[in-house]
Amino acid sequence: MALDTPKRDFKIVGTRVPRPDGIDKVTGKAAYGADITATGMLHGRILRSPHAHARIISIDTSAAEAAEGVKAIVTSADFATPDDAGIRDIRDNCLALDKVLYDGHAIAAVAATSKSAAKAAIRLIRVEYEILPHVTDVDAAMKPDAPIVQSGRAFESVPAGMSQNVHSHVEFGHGDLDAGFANADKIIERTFKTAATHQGYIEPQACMANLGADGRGELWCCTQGQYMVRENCAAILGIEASQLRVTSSEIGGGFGGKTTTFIEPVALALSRKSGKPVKIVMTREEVFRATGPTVSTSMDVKIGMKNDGRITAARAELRYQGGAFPNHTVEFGAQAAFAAYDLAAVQTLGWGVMTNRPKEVAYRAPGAPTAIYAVESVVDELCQQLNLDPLDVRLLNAARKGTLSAYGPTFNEIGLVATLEAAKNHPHYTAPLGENQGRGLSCGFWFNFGGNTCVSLNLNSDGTVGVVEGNPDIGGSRASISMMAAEELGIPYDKVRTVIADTTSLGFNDVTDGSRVTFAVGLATIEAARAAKNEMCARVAKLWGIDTDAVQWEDGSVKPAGPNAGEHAPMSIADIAAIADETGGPIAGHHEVNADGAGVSFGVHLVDTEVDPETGATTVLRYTVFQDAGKAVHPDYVEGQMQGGAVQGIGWALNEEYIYGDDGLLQNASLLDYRVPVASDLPNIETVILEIPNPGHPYGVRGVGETPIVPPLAAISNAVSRAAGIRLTELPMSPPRILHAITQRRDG
Amino acid sequence: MVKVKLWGSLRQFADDQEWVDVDASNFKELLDQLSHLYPALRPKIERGVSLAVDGVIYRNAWFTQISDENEIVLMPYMVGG
Amino acid sequence: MKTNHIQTTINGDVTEFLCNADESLLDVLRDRLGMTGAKEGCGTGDCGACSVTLNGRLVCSCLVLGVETEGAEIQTIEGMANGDNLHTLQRVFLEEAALQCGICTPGILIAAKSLLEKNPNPTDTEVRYWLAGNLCRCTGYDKIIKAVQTAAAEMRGA
Amino acid sequence: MRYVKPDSFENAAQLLFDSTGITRILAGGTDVLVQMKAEMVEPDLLIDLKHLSGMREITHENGGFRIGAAVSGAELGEHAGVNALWPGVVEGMELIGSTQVQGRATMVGNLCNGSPAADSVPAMVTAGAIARIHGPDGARDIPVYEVPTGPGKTSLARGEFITSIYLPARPENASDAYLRFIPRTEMDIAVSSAAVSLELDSKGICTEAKVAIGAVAPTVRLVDDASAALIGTSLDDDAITKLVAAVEAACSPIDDKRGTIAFRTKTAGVLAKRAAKIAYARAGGTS
Repeated sequence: MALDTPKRDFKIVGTRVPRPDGIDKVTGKAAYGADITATGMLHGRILRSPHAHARIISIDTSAAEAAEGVKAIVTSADFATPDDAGIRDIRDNCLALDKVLYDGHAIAAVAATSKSAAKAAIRLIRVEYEILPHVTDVDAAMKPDAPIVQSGRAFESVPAGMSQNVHSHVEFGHGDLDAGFANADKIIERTFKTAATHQGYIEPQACMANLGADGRGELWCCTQGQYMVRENCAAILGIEASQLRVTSSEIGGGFGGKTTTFIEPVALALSRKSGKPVKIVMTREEVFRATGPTVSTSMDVKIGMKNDGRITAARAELRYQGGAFPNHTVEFGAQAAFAAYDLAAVQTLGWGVMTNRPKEVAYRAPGAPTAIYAVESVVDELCQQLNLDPLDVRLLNAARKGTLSAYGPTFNEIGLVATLEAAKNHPHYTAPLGENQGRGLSCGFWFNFGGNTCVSLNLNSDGTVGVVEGNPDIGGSRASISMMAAEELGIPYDKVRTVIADTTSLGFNDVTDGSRVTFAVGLATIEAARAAKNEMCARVAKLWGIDTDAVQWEDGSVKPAGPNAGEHAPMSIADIAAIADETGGPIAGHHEVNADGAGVSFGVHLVDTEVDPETGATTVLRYTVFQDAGKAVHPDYVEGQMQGGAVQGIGWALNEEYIYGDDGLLQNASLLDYRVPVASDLPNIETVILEIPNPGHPYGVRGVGETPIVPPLAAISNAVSRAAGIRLTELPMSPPRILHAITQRRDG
Repeated sequence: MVKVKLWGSLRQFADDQEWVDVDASNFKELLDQLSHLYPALRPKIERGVSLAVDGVIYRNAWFTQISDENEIVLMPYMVGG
Repeated sequence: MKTNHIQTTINGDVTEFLCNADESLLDVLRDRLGMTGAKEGCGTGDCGACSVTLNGRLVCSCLVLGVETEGAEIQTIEGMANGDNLHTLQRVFLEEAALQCGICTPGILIAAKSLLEKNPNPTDTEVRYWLAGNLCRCTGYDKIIKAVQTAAAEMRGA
Repeated sequence: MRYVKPDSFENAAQLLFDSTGITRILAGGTDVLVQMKAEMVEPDLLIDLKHLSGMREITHENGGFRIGAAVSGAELGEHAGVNALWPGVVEGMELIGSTQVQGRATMVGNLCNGSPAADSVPAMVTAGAIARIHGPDGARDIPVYEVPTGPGKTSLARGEFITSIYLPARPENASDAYLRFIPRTEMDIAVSSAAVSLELDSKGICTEAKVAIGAVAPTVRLVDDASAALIGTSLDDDAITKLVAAVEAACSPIDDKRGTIAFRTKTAGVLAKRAAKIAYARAGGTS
């Protein structure tokens, strides 16, 4: 699909219109997951493992069943057996099968007439455990004698003889590494570690389920994908997808963390058993112990460079643990690691590892931030040691059109060089620095994708338009979709209303993830609008008694295509809508697609930090994000993605971490001790949007949401390392870690 | 005949070849032929793979046309956050 | 558990409710009174999503017991707009896109309003420290701080 | 759980004394409610005293101030008189939690919670603050320093509770300061902390000094050697070096999720040094 015109003039796209859900969200009326209630509903609560790893010998629910107000208790025995291995893992994460695999793993659930009754009943469930040895560290879990989290889960790519915790292995790259390293003037090889972080959405998971004994059900929940929830739940409950209608509430953040199910199948099972609606709302502690986190990693990176800054060879070995179940995250880290570079010789190895931690869930550009952190740290250190400008070195080695990418394909048009040049020309790059201050930069990359998408666009009798799409609006997408519909139809933005369908009202849509919505739903919306326009043209042509070819669409009206078509006053959408009944019935357009061509995305972040040499405290002084966003449909929300992603990355770099004790228990399951950035930690986050049109989208749109979390880890680490005078190689760079490094440097 | 590039850890299942010749004119035929010629690739293909055609990544899209004019690279199935 | 009868004034309206002694004001607002504008992000005072004012003081409603509010004056997000007239802060938050998912927005609006009543002309640093107890995970705070300043300038002018 | 608002201190003491289950006094509630939410404590009886006479008042008394046990951090921070006299005490209190928490949290609650990291306590200790305790046998006064006895523990006897804190008068050329270290800029529990209170003579020589450190021992710790390092000096480099050494020597912290032994020890010294310099400047000293 070609871009309509490379320099198309837009009337609505690119403006900063108010969002349609705005008033509800500033007045407290918007209904999020926990805001939904039903008459006669029960409250569900989940019993969770106090152990990191244990066999469940028995579960005695008799006392809980007899307790005041208790209406149902479920365990994994209440679930069916899905065909799909991935969904079986989700099921076993929702309620443990025969072993608890991590601290916080769900075991059983109660539905009772009040929250307090449910809470009291949970304590009456008696579980007999056989405690098993546990492992939470990735390197420890890879050792041959490590405690085995799950056996028989390794994919075929894993060589024989490794720990059974190693479930996957990937390798990417090309060229002659030995020759490349032999040709280098300087080689640096370092080992890095990063802690697991959580998506940290402010809204805990919540749902309300109503499932009858006949298998017909309704589910309301906060999710990034109602269709995904339906498919998972139907399989886990053993009911047909058609019988379960899932409606997504407003969603209070996800960042990947709400791309799976945790409580919904449990609530449905409780509802089926009790015959009443059941609501479950997770506590913040449950959110930390049992949902979300991203991988923790251990990584080796080796890069060789000529004295002029040209990279001769690069190698990375990534070890990612993603909790107690297999996952694919290391594949993306391994592909993304060197994506920003044009390399003659490159190799990336990845190992996926299971530990006694919660099941890893996608977090914004999954796998990429950590790998790129390690790579960009080594590049920066090479620049320091060879006394080279770090931006010039990136420009010298930058991937561009025709570059054989480190992950396999040859790049088409990409925006990295333009983004680097924008950074180089920005006043931030040459602003003076003071004592104990350092400047860091990093490139970032994400693939982006499109995916399954349905859009239905309906013309109302007054000439206004309703758009029905199937992706929860996590950051203003109803505005951008309405904008694209209005743009395509040539009508004002406020004549379009976009709503999000439940699972029975529209065909399947992939989850809101991968920066896909503005790209793919936008694309489908434009196509649906074009279908409606074609229909309107056909109606008018018939009315005028001329061929459809003899009419054309212009500025929201149907007009004669030329003088031969005869004299006809143009008919607006409203004119056509008013006579829809008489000309053949309701007018609508729809489009269903599995969209591809999302186009990869690059960003560059620039940051200044100051490090207190006596305490190791880091202050972020100035931060600028440069990113190729394709056409920015709603620039405010593009900037918002760039700023929000940057700040999540800052948190990852400086303070956020899952802390496990020797007992395998999570020590900081609260927003007090899991330290997400607060307003006073940060400067303004300046943004520079580059609009290099994506040829895969009719308006040139490119996904923007994932890439911004990728560069901050290395950008901050490079800035801190320069400010502190010593290279930091472990995240988070908490003050004790920085002070320790400074002390070691001083002590030689 | 098209040439398809396999990533490093897949090559062990295709006689250690980086580039594999396959008689296919679209993505579906490519997957079928790969599974047929190299059965050890089948588990990974069944779990899901993407295809890059001249640098554009396709996640499913069986009917994506390919020819010996294209650069064709097999990639892991993309996910996001 | 004995149920307590409480009478308060919420957004100017005399309001009576029953609650157990261990129920937080947040529980009362959400579960007893159907006022779900205040959100529970943590229940432990760490996120600010449940912010309300109690007798003019900004508080986390999760850290106040319902039984403590006898005779109190409470302001919640539901009372911030005057009919269909949005408060300046609400309007500017929309105009300047100071929200993405919106879950933290009610708490931040209540907190910002409380700030501007006390300090109509704050510095950016003062805004950032005042709002440090209101976590936002989407925006990186940038547009929030700017929107508060825009609204403050407008309110000073008015 | 029962919630009771007694109508007098005497009745409150009796209620506390007679209670057989788990009882908690509700001050600001910012610790008790968190502990209840986390299911760490489930009180059978919650006693609310905020409405009783004097509990929410700050009154001038003998050149100092008596601060009611239910005065919130925000209210304390708005009090010009206390700010002028004991700025370090105010800044310690105001560092606790968010603006929202400040609307509820109290010094007495912070003290009685018994956390080694309590932000309001070190500066109260260096100020020589006195806690007024009510109990079954009436009222008594003890130094704040003697209240905490270990993590989560206080010296209060059965039936006793604190009704106010007295911050004494202080001479001219005197002031105090409190600093803590946290990983973020707000919202964290202190990893280490230090309060310093100084009195200077007309030449800027330190005639009296108190140094207290927090979060580096089971309770707040007054460091006499640190005081000695400062007295008789104008906080010259040598004095500061001795101060830092004395503070570091007095630390016996733990390794935990919030900080290491080495980090806590090192930063306690740094904070004491910085707090001393702030207090010195506030007291009118010029170095």
